[in-house]
Amino acid sequence: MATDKSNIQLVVNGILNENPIFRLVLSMCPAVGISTTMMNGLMLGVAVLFVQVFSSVTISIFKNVIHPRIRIPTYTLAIATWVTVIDLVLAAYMPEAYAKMGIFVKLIVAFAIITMRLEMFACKESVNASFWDGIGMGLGFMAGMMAIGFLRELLGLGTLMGYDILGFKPLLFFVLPCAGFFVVGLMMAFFNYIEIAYKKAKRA
Amino acid sequence: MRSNESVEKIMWTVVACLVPPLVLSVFIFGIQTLIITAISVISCVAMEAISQKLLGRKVTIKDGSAVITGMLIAFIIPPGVPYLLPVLGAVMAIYIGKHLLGGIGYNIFNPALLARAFLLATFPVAMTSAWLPPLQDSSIFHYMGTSIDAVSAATPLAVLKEQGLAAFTESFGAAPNIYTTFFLGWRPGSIGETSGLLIILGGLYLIYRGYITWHIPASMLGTIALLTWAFGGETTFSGDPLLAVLSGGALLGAFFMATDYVSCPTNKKSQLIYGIGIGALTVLIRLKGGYPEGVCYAILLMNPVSSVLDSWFKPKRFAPPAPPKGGGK
Amino acid sequence: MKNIMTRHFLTLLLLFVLPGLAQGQELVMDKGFGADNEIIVTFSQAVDQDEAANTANYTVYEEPDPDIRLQVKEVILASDQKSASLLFSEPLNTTQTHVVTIANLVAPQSQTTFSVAKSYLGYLLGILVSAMLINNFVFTKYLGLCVFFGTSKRKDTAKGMGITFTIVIVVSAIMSWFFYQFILKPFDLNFLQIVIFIGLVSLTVQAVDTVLRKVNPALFNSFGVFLVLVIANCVIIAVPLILADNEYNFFETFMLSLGAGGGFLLALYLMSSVRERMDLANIPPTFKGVPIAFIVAGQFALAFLGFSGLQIF
Amino acid sequence: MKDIITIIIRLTLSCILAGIVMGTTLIFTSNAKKHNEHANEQKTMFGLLGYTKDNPAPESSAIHEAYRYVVTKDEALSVGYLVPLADKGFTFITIDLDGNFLAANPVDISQALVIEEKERNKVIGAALGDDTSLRYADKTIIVTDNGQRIAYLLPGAFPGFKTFISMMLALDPSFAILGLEIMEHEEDPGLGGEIEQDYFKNQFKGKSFAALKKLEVVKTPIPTDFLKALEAKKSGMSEADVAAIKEQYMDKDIYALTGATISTVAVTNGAKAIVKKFAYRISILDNVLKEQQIAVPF
Repeated sequence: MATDKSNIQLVVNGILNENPIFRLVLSMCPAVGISTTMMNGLMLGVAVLFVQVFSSVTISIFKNVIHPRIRIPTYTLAIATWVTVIDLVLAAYMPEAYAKMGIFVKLIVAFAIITMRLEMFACKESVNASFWDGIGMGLGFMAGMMAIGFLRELLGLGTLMGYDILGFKPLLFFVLPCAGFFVVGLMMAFFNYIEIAYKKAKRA
Repeated sequence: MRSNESVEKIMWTVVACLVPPLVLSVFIFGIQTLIITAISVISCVAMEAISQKLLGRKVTIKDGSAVITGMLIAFIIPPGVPYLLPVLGAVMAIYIGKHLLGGIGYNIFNPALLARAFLLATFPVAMTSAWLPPLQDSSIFHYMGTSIDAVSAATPLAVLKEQGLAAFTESFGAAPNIYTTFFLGWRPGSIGETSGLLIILGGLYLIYRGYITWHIPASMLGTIALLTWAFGGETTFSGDPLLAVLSGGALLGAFFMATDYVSCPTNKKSQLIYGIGIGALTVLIRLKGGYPEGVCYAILLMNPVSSVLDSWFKPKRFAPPAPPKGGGK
Repeated sequence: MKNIMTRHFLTLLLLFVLPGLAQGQELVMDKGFGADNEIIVTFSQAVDQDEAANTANYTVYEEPDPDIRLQVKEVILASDQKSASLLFSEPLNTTQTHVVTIANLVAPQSQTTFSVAKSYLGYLLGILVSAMLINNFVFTKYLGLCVFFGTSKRKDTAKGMGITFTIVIVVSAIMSWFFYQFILKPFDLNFLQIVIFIGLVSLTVQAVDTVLRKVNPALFNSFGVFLVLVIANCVIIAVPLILADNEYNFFETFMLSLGAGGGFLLALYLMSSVRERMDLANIPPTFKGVPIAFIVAGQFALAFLGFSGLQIF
Repeated sequence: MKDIITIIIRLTLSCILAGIVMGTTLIFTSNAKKHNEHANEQKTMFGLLGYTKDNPAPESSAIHEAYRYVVTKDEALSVGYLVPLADKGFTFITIDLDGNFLAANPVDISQALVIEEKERNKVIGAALGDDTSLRYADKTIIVTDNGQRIAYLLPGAFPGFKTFISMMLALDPSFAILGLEIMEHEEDPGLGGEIEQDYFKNQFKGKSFAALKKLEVVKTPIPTDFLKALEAKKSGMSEADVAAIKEQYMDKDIYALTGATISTVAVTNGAKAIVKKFAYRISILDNVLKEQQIAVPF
């Protein structure tokens, strides 16, 4: 049962309709934990994008030889392998960014979004479609993380990507860890509001 | 809640009980306490109206509940803070703490305390250093227009925590004298928490009218006194229980915040446990924690426990049929 | 390998058996930190007044720095000559073990050496309380949120999930510790951490599943559904990673995992009772469901800030 | 049964595949990691000494490392230093707890391998014999210019508000602080996390050993002119002004970070303890080197 969506549709789907953070409500831990700056969001987004794309493609390639009874362990193994790879690479080549993200890079292995995409998409679809779906999901995650990071960095530190924008620090609260909950909650409500308004407008 | 009188009347009585400490605070710290309280009350009432309009509910600012929240926010912040703080506190307390959760009667945490925790996290400097020494002979306009850094004083609990008992006695007077000073309220501290006498009088009046019961204040203050006596001194059983009750926000918290109808348990037995929990957490944070005062966080931490307590001690005859066991979901 | 095992066994013995036996025979009966620049020693017999008060007889150092002697300013002997208070010219760093040697105390040319440290049991309890409250994994470390929001709708579900999770995390963390200590570290296979730990977690879940199904089917019926969810909880993989990072020993590992599980159970239970109450409330439609759960979790996190900086032991 | 066999075969195969992928990555990255870590450390070191890309360290300067160990032999403790010799090679000097020289054992290790703890432990163990046990304590980096000491670099770690704070201190030969860099910490962002900001770190710059010993933390806010001087990079203050203002505050205590007194005190006391211990140790080591006429390049 191949998907009838084009590559672009798959990517857009991942970013908007099935955004992992705001729509599927998966992988919330990093969204709250390390979204204090846009840079952090971008970095972890890149790591997740890498893991998602590579494990999607891997599973899609081997989908016919994976025994159905050991499906989940195989997925886990594939994800863990690619997480190890990105972990080693980041530790070697970008030690500073790696230190900022701390334990969260390794925790990608337990992100529900990746396993879910493998189970729902990659194990049924072609390599090409899985690749684009992986890109979409990864970009969707990255976009979500960066959106939260944008708000928190701008409101908390008055900077964006490390550059001083406002010149002062409006509300320290937003970079404090507990603010992550409020920002994510309010952003979700905001998207719900848009959706409801959109539906109303459509009906009218 | 149990009384037959209208909610509105109860609320305005509580407001009336909060007025004497406010008036006294003007004479202790100067006129700006009145300004901060006014800003706080006005922004809370305005926020209440705005939230109710935004969420399409009936505007009920006349019932006085927002006025109480506003007064309490002002009462638990230092007297020298910038005027912006109570406004932000009002947004947190009324919009996020109360109306998003369903409005009056549905808030889980005490809105005023939530505002204080939020302000303390956001403005750690102002909230921990804007304490003022009590006015002695100067006029109530003494602190207007002066830079706060120049006059700030440490609160008794902060001195006790960071510098020890010797420095404490030195800065606040010798033993017999100190109790009267603290009882009357002539000490640095938050705007409305300093005068033990007026707060106790107000609280006792509320108990006399049956608006609150004695269970929470008694068990909370008792626990604070007992635990401070046991662990608060250099050696075991040498702490000063009376001072522990009189300092910080213990009395204000016990009579006016821990007893908040919505966020405290309804059952007598659970109220006693609730009070003991608050007292124990207060002493834990005061003695071992990162903050000199723990009443605010102790009440916040016990707020969500209140519904758990109520469900544990539910009177049998009101118990709904047990949910079907097994299956998990 | 065997050495390490024996050492752990001995520590266990020391912890629980020896304190009772050792007393009465040793000269030093009790010792501990007093005020911030004080060590208090209690002797089993009266000691010589002059020798005990002579600061030159004392050598004190922190265990990792044996060459740096700490200056004893004054020794105050109690009137019964059985307990002494050593005052130092500078505050002591009580996180370190201090080694004290007293010369000439019982007889000329004799030496009495003992070490003073904060109680190890207290330290272990500290790890437990820290993982449970001060650094609660949900409210201050922001881990395990997917499962947290997913299973905190009903109290029964929350209890089931919390208990299952605690059992699995304790078992898997202990297994991970053994693997890390005896396989990954000696053979330089640290880069396999992620694969091995996640594998061990799946294995534990499978094992608990099988055992529970056979031994107690009723319990399995109520907890079985949560077992799959446990794997998707990042706390369960974070704990082994943390203990590998910090080189925790066996007891510390046990306490950390117990604290993590207990903290998760606590957070889940409180959240679920709050959410059950919120069912009755009139929540704005845009906030219904997950957004309001986030807002409430944020309020919990604000309240949990009260624990920050707490040092109990 | 057949099912189980295929499952086992396939699982084994996938494990082998995964192993190959991870192993290859490890081989490719491990060297780069080591190199980057080393380069990072070097960059921090030079940064602390005031050398940048445009202002590189002079050719005549050199970096020497001395590694300190705690040695246990027959239940007696002593301190050991692995130091380079002026004419090639290394020697391991053991000194008893009172600062008296015990022994100097030549150690056979190359300059490239000495930075790896495992290699070091192996060769020192071989040189001392089986009946001693070793514990690596810390290292000191000594920077020389034409054979004259110009700075010491001391890495150290101590407990902060949340977890350990690790930092590197640069001292001049009279133990005055040249600079301080926070390497790792997990303090709260916006509060204790501010310890990594220039305005905090620069407060320590230029404090003499005598001033450092008495250094306290005060809870008043930083005066604005001092803050500007501390953040000279940001505020663009002229160097002369900066020097004048800094001179004015030279004997002052450390101003606590707002809302993070505990972190501030931790860093201040940590720096104090590191420098005090080091000053004591280096004087003993120097004495022993002089007495025994061991020629070292620093």
